[in-house]
Amino acid sequence: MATLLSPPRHYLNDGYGIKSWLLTRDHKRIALLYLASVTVFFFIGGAMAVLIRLELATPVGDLVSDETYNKLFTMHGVAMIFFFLIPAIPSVLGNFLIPIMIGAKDLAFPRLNLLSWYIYVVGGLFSLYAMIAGGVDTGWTFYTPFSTVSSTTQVVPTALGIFVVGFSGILTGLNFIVTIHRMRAPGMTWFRLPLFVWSSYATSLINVLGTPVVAITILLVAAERVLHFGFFDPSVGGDPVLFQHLFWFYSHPAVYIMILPAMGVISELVAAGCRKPVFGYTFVAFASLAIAVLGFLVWGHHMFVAGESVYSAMIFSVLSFLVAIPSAVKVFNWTATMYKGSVSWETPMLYAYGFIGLFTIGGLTGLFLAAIAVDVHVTDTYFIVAHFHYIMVGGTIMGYLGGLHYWWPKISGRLYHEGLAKIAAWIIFIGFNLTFFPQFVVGYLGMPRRYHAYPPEFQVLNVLSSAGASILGVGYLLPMAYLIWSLRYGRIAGSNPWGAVGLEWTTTSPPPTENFAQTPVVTWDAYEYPAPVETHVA
Amino acid sequence: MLPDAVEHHHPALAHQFDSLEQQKEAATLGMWIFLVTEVLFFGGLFLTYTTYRHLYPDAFAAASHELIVWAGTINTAVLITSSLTMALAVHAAQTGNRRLLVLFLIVTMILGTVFLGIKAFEYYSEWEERHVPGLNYAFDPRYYRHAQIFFSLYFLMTGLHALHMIIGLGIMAVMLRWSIRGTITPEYFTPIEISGLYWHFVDIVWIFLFPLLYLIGRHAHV
Amino acid sequence: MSEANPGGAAHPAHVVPTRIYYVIFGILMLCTYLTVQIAFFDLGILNTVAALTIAVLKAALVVLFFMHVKYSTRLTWAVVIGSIFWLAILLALTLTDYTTRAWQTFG
Amino acid sequence: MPPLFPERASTMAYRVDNLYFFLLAITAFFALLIAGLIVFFAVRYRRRAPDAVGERIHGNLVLELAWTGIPLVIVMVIFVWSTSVYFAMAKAPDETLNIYVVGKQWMWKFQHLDGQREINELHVPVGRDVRLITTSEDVIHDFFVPAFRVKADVIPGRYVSIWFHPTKPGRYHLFCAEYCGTRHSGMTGEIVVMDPSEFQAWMSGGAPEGSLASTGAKLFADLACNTCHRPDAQGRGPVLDGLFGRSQALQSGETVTVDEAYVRESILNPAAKVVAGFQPIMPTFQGLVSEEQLLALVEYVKSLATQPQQPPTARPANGPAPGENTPVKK
Repeated sequence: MATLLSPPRHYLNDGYGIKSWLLTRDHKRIALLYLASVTVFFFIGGAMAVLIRLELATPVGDLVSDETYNKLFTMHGVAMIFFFLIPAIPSVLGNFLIPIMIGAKDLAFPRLNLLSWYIYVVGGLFSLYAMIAGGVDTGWTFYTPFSTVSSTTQVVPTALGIFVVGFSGILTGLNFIVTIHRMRAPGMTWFRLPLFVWSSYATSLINVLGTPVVAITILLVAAERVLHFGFFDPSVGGDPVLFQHLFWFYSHPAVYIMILPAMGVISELVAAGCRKPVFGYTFVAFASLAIAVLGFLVWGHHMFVAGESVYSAMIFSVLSFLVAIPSAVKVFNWTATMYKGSVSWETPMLYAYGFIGLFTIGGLTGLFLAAIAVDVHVTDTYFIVAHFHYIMVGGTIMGYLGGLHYWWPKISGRLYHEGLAKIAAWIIFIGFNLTFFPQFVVGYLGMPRRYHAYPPEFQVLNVLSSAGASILGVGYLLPMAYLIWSLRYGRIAGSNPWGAVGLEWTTTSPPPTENFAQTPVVTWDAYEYPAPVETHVA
Repeated sequence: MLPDAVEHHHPALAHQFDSLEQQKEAATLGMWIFLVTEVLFFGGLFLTYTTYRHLYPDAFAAASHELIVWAGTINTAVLITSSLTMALAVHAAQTGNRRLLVLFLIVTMILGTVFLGIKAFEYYSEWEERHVPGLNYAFDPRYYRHAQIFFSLYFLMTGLHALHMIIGLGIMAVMLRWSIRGTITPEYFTPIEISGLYWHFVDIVWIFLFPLLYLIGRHAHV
Repeated sequence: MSEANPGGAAHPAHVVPTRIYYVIFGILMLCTYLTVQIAFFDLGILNTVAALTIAVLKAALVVLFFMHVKYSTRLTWAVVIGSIFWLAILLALTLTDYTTRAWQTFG
Repeated sequence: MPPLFPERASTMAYRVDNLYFFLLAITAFFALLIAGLIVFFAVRYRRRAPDAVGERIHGNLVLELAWTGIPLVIVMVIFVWSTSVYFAMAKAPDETLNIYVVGKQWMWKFQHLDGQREINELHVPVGRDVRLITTSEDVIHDFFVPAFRVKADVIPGRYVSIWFHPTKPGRYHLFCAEYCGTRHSGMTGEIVVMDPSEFQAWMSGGAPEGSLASTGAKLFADLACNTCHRPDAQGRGPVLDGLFGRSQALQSGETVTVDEAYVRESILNPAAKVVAGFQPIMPTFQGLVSEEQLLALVEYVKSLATQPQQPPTARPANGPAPGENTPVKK
């Protein structure tokens, strides 16, 4: 490294003080604002998860009252889904990387980007108020007529919180779509885009097309509680199943909003980990779009036992089977990429391999739920809880942590401690499997979801799961520790510590505010290893 | 268009864009995507309407019979005229005729206000006839409960539409100020075009609301 | 549009002659009158079909001419058609439940 | 050693479990295949030199088509198999022992046709098809018996029917599987499957106030339904005798089969589907009759269907219908 006369000017030291952060329009700083607020909600949701698992260690409900338990699992759901899983990868990694990956100076609408962070914070405050003022006990699904007629808890503030944070997702999605369409550097054609940009594009499509419907649905729930319109109230003639149609129209594509960005991160990690192009680039890219489109046709499989007509259930079942195919294609292509690659065992790549394995189990257990006959038995039991945690925790959070470790040198200019990171990755992997695999078994045995007390014969499996949860809890604390530690004491990272291909590795770490000295001209394909020499800017 | 040098530091060109052309297309695409979210936002309500009209056709026809059809018809005409004047405003901005632009913006805002006035009158008369669920709702006992769903939908859909109209008037006020101040020029008229897209969208929502809410009970022999 | 053409001859934003606006305005007013008149005849299911067809026609005119989609890029067309397609998904798949709920099962 | 697999106590349980094992096998196969390949490739092709680069392989069309086509075939096989099992589940056999179930916030109320009422416990005979007609008094509940592999949401304002054929006597868990409020986890019960002889003995213990249909008949008179619904067709309401199960032309021109749901809707919301030739003058009974009373009235109307045609006899305007209606199994 050349001796540095004055510290290099980059986006972190390009202005100090609260105002330079709270009024920034730099997509990289906004990404860090999101990183902080998203982590806060992750640990709120995580704390509730630990309480839930502690409660379930005994068949009798003796740690908390049933009222409190209902509020715990509801707020665990709301905090994790709406305030962590949906915004995390797009708003933190997407915000930071997409402009750099396509060679732009910033997103298309920087002010809109800052506005979407403030909207996220306002939504968060609404939900925090609801938690402090007594909590909400309707489950994150707000099924009517319980949420509109019967519940006496803070449903309206939470509903407003979700309504507001939905717009943060819409604005981020809108920003990404316009940026990817209109602001690619010269030479950056669609098929030279990194796969993370493809999956972020597909995620933004779902965000933009799905979130408005849940916004109006949540508004209807709040309106029904306040004005008693009677849309979902059977005594007035309303049909509670209509709420489920409106709710799941968004909430199933929402699970693809949560997993698609993680898939994008994994494509990057596998390509960099094996230093070779991703196998079947175009198939993986179009698989993202296929998931985004098919994801909107399948919501009925959440309602097979909810009084849906037999023929409608059949239609949703066959469509639900089709949506599994693009995910399978992605898994096969990742695995095929490793063939004859130069496979590294660095921490981000460990997270990627863990992701592929766990996502395969999560995805295949989805087939059990698309098959109506088996779904009738397993829906609303712990089999479902295990299925979606394998996708959300085994998939999205593994992808998020992998991405955070992989791009940490680029974000902070520092290298984290590799040994500690590997240990944390293994603890998380083991803790995760010990927590959620027993839940498949106890689920098929028939233990229902959201139960505060359960028959004694389920206790052994629940104790195993609670033990796993404590390991997983510890596992999640470690990365926060050594990543923050690395900010001060980590070794200085060069511009390309992993020797990877990608525009983000051609600029300095951390990058300057305008990302590149001059707008790069792209002449090489997506993952053309070995990295072209001239990109190795010292 | 402007020569290259002038374009690069045209006051309206944001730093992250390379040209006014790129900025215009980005802004237009951004507004269209926002309109997609609005289509689906109203879509949830149209689904609720469709489902309950399928389940309770007679109650919906009886309830729709109580709405003031001439008020709805005039409102439709008012909104279509405001769409015309909005389109002419965009045309005036493109051709640099600032006087005409300001005139058409004012006429559009007046028409929007007239629409809200007629709507307020309708709401008042429905309140008088005691058709407002939650406040003083009363109706023919045979369809009492199912008609309540119709009236709830009516107030929610037209209320949400009116709210979007009010936001539209706010946008038009800002556009009027920019037009008078001269920021709108034939090179930089994107804000006017985008506001026009939003206004036309609000008109299209009413084009569907009017027949679905007002016209289903007219011939009924109820 | 990958190559941003800084300052080059940007393709001229299409200026629609005002004559077209007035023609479209006339058709829209006519359609409004038509849909109101039809509503007063008892045509059974045809009433709804007629009302919706006229509304779709009016909306299409506004989108194509007033909102310049007719002269816009293919991307704008894709966005417009996309929104209609997604609205159709929401309505159609939900109605598959409500319309077939009364059917008796067999087998 | 805790149980790791649920009991199989109904005919459907075996068919569901076979499909479950098939899916389990597929999941195990692909999970082990992918995990194995990852570990093998990670070890076999591990990075040996710091700047070693992988071979430049872009893709292989044949492979892509293979792992799109094969999974497609597999999932379609699963779809056909599962839908056939589901159709068998959805269609209740014709001859069933009917029992009414009312879900209420945090308890299950059962109502046998012969008048017995049970709370959180249901006695059924082994070896017979049992059909439960369920509704809820407040929010959505869910009738879930893991041992029978049966689950269905119990929805307020609607009748949802569930059927099962118990094969093994014993006591089986009943759970509420749809979140319904504070004591959702307390809303459990037991299904007691007994030998037919024991079941008859238990049933003959009998209920003091007679069969459900007779309760319905009394209610029919108390609410003065018989002033309009008279067997001699002079009343202002349609004749109910022999009506249940038949398809009925409506004022709006459609026809509807008279089932439990239609009777219930016509009581709570008379103007919704008016019978052809009659005026919509019947007042609504919404809020005047409870769910149990509704069940009794529905059962009474059902019992009229099998009643031999009454000779028209003059009756005082609001006297009770003549004769005791003996419940006859549908």
